[in-house]
Amino acid sequence: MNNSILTLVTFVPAIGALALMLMPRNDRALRWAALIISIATFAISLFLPMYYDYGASGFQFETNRNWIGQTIHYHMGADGISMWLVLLTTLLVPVSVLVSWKSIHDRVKEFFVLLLLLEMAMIGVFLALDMFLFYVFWEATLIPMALLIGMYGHERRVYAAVKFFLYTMVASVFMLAAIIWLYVHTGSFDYSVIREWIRVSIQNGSVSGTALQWLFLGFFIAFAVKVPLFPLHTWLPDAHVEAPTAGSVLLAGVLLKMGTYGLLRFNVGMFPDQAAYNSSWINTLAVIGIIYGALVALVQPNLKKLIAYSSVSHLGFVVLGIFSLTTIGADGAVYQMLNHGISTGALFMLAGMLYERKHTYEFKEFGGLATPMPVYATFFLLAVLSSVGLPLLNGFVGEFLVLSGTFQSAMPHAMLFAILGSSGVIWGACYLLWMYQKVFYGQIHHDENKTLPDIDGRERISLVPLVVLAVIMGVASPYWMKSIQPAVVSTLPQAAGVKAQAQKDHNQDKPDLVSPVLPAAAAVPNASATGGQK
Amino acid sequence: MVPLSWYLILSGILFSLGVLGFLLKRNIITIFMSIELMLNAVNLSFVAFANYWHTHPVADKSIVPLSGQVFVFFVMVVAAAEAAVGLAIIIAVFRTRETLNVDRVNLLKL
Amino acid sequence: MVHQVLFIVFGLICVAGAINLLVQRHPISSALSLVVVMASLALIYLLLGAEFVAAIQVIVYAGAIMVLFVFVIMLLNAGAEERTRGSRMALIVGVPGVIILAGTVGWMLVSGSGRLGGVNLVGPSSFGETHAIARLLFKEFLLPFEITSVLILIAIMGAVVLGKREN
Amino acid sequence: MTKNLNLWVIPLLPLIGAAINGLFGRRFKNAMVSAVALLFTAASFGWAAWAVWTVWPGSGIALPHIETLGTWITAGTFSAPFGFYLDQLSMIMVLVVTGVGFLIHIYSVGYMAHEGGYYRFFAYLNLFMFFMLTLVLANNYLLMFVGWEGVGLASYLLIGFFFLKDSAADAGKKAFIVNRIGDFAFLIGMFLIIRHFGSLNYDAVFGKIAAGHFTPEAGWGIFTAIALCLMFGATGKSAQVPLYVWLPDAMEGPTPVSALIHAATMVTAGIYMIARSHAIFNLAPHALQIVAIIGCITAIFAATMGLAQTDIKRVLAYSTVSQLGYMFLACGVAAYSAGIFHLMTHAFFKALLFLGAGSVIHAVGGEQDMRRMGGLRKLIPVTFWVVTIATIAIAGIPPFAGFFSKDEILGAVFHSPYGGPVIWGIGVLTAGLTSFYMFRLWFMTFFGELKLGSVELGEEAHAAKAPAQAAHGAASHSHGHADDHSHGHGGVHESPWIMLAPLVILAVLSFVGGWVGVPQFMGGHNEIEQFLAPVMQSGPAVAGEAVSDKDATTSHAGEATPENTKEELFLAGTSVAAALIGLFFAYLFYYKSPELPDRITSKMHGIYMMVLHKYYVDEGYGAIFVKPLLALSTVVLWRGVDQGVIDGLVNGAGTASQGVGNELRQMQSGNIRSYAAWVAIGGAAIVAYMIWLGVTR
Repeated sequence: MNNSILTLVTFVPAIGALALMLMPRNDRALRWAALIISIATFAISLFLPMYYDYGASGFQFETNRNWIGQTIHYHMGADGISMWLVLLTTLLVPVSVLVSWKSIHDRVKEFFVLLLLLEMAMIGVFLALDMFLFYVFWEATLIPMALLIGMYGHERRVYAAVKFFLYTMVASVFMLAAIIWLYVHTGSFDYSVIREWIRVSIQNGSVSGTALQWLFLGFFIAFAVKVPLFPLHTWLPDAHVEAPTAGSVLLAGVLLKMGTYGLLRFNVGMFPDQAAYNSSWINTLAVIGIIYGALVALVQPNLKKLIAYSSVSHLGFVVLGIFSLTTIGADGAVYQMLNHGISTGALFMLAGMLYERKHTYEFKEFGGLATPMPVYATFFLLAVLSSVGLPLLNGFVGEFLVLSGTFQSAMPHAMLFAILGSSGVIWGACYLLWMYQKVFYGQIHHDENKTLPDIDGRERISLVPLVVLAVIMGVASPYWMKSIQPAVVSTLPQAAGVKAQAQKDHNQDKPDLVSPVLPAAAAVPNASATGGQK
Repeated sequence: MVPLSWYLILSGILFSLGVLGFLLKRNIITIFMSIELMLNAVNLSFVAFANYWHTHPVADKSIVPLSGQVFVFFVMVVAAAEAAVGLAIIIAVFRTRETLNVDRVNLLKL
Repeated sequence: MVHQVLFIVFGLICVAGAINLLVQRHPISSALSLVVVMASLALIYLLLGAEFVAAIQVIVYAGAIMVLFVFVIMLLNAGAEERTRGSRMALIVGVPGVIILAGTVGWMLVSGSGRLGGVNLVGPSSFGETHAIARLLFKEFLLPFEITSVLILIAIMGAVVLGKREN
Repeated sequence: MTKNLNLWVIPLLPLIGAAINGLFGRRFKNAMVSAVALLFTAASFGWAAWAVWTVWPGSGIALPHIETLGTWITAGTFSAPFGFYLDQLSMIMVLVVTGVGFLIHIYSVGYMAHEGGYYRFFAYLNLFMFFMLTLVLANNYLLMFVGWEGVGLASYLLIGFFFLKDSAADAGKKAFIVNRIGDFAFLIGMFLIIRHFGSLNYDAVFGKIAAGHFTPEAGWGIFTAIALCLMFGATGKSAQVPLYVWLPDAMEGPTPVSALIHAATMVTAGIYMIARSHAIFNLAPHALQIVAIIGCITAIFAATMGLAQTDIKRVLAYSTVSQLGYMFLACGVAAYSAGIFHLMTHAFFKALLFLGAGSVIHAVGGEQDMRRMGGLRKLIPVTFWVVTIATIAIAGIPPFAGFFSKDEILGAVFHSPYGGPVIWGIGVLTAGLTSFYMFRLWFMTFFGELKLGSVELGEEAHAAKAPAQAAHGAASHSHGHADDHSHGHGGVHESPWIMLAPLVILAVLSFVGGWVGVPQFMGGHNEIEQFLAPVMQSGPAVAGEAVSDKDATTSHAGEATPENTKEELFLAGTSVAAALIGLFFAYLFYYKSPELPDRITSKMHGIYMMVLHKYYVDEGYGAIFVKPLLALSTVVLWRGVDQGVIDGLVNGAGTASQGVGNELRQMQSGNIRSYAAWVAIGGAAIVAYMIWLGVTR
């Protein structure tokens, strides 16, 4: 039953990177080779949605071989959530290769080798079902990304690269500890085995609640740094401002999603009771992230920092959706992950194109660019609107589902979080339109702005897929939901699934309005072992 | 009948003086001598205990009363070896640095 | 009673020698004061009935090692120590260190003396005869004995190598 | 037999028009661009008319007619379809939107002929039509929200059309953000609806309400919450008291935009939404009370501000806010059909007024300040007559449309428990003020001596007010102030027929429009009331006011009982009197003795300044919300928390470890005696530890 498609998707970029290393140092050939390899990977990854069996809800295309001894397996599998994230990765890589066509002119070979290695590691993270393998890929993403920032960034790149590396490394050490603790107790690294063991041991009370709580926190800290959740986010603006355009696109587009994917798959998937138990303070952090990210973005003098803080704000929505522990909320969260990858990826590419022309991101250098660069302005407007969450574009679907899921969630104070979260809609409009006006409207103050060349064919080719996808995902979201929905239901704690079902019956038959606004919140499971979900 | 503690006190005093010498003196040879003094102080307590175990036999068979004195013998051997090698080093140091003052022998100073 | 008087006398000589070792500025005089200490110790060993050890003490320590020291002092013609105001660090660290050391050991011994009980003067040849020591040395302590011989050998070679003047 | 009307075609046509103009417009000539725009809008109007005609009440097709195209969003238990909903209410709205929209398209062909970015303007206009039609035809709140935010976007693009001018860009951004605040409340309202009805479709929600499960008392908490959220959303869109600040600034956009968006269609979206969710509002009496109060306050508040404005478009903007206040008031007293009726008539004469003002501005070469206009009666006769009809209509003088719809509202207010004589009185006062400032505008523009027409003024207006000289896009033409090009310096002249034709049509509509709703006591039988009755009565009657609502309609539709008619006549009489008094004062102030207003304003200088500066609301909002927010986010959040606290900790950890390393380095000082000292200390420590062990064991 070992289906080799996933191994292919993961390791084609690695083989490509190897091939690139052997090629002579002719920049043009290297660029084309990198483009062809990444497009090939994208083509292969397109097989996944084609052959995906939309009925089944478990992991598909599974391949499970012994890797190190009997206990550590090379176990890969894809379900509704990870499949689309892999596709997002394989889409963004060729686009980032296109974007860094002219902007990278020295050490081109190393750049593209690192890019392809990064792609391999990212795909691996989403597909790995063996905790050890997952951790290997998780760390593997760090090195190329840190090098990309460190070698090809701008002035403070070393500081940013080291900060990025240390932040993630230190946090993921706790995750390693948790994985090892689990291995010691379960004897295996396999995700479903561990998940089953936890469920069983909760029932028969053989594992203490506090142990599970520590495990939950261990995983949580590693993913919270990556998301980035509010207090742990300061590495993001530095990393983004200093990273080259391609690095930024992948950092924002995919690396941040590894954090939220981890939260959904491991934190909520394996520790449902702890997720419910901790949901209130995590949601508070998420909501703070939304509002704090937006407010700080309002006053940034630097375009890329503004977009970076906007990512903090958007991912706050995703975490809010995940920890609302409702089917709608989690669906919205997964969908918002995909949207954010596209809209923020596009925004970073546009910022990169501006940097190629003006060699700066400071707002005071821009102003009135709509006149010399109308096509660029239109693309920028579409990206901004998708990010602001205008209906009929992808941002709205994700945000709406997250907020309505949180609104109906049984978690404590869920309604308050939803209302504060939806205020993010206002802040989003403020800082993005503020930025749009500063960059595009008004008089042209700097003379060289008058003669700025509009975006050429190559840049348009790299932008069109993202913009078209944004519109399609905004209008035809059921196609994606069809596969995300079963995966989310199987990941979420059964109780939430059941509650969502109950919520539906509750509405269908006799919507007794007298029931208190907050249906009896899932009894917050006390820390003791037996405090399982009702 | 002299209480054993007197001997131990004497040995303690000698040992402390040895340490003081070791810390205060600037001439390497004198430092070396104070080390010898410390070793002698230890020998004293060995012999004192040897005698003590002889007169107050200890239940635990593994302690042979006379072993104290044998240890003294071994301490002396070590002291002799150490003295020989130490003095050779001092000579070598003197040959290269022309001084015996320990503060000047500070090649390791950063 | 005699034992106590003798012990105190030789103890005082011993301590005086040690102090003299510290006080003297010239190494040769401190070497000689060390010889005095070793002799008085030998006598105390006799008090404790360890004739063989006393003899060895005099022969090996006083005879051999101290001679070596004096020889080296003469060889190196070491002058008197200069009064370098030197590292006050040693003073700051050394003096309190020693005080603490002596204090703890002293307090320990004094407080423990009750339980220890005394040791009394042992008559001649009833205890520390040489044959008993020899038997002990060559039966239980045979292995350490052989090791020490190897140690001595290495020490000799070391000394020769270090002492050799490259020509 | 439900005929499939493919309602989705109506909004789709303008979208296709917008796409064509947007993508390929740069290469088209102006004529081609306008042809595409007009064709698609006309086709949409035609299709809408055909659909309305086939579904007209007598045609046997059951209303509301619902067509779903497919599911748009589905997740867990919630799903929202692409559904279209046609009933009497949306029939009126769709006709008004497409009809007035089409006329304004024709008008803009002439008006925008010399502007740069011609294709961009028509692309945005068509885009606006698409979103407005989606809003009106949607069959669920989510699709309506699509239209809701879409029109917000279109108004942002159109207000900021002259983006070279910072004031226009700011106005556009302000409009979008203030609308977004309203949308925030609408969003919360939708979540509440999902939470309690499981779906957002009208038929599902109203079906459950109509199924009578809810008694007003039982669920009043929830319904008031939903109603208040929806109401707050509507205030954002229809520029009511708290969130009206964006409408006056929206005059920065071209005049046809003001006519279409800020008079006829977009601002009425809020009223449409409240009328559409009348079932919810009826169950939330407190919410209705608040709606009425807000409507009334806005009406009087905006009317007073309209008095002092000198810019012709600003006066009309405040008059729009005031008239919207009337409609809100109508909805507040559960007389939704009266509100919709006023909405329709207002769409006609306000669009006419804006377009008339546009043609006046067009004629005098970009001049917007009324003080500089005067005596244009003979120079632009057609515009003059058309604006006169509109002014009389809005003032509410009988035969014209304005009187019937406004009187309908005032009548309903007088009878309703939520209205009552006090609010009715304020309503009449506002009617008086309305007629006063409208005729003030009328006299200042068309009567008095001819200040304009001389070339120098054109120059002066040109130089003084024309900051934006920068070449604009492809058009090499230099740019006049605001939106208008300085037409040839040949002095004042009438606008071309392509602009006047729509004006005439609108004038006819403004005149005829009112006859649709002539109340009983005046002999008519209020067709519009009956037309909308099935929609308005479908939900539960208004709590505790069931009777009066019934009798309000019955008295209208039913027999004209003597005392009933006398009372109604009295009401109508007072409102007409108020209008005439306003006319007289305007005549007195601005025609007979123009110096009178200056004397009065100099006496009441304080109040005048207050009113002139719009009660300093904008500056107030800025000071209360915007500046502190920016200061907070700069000083506290960004510098303080982000860089100070968090980065401080992170970098602090780095420097701390360096410091410790540095200290430890001292130990290896190379001085033998310090090593000896450390050895001694170590020894002492071990001895002490052993002693401690010994002692404690």
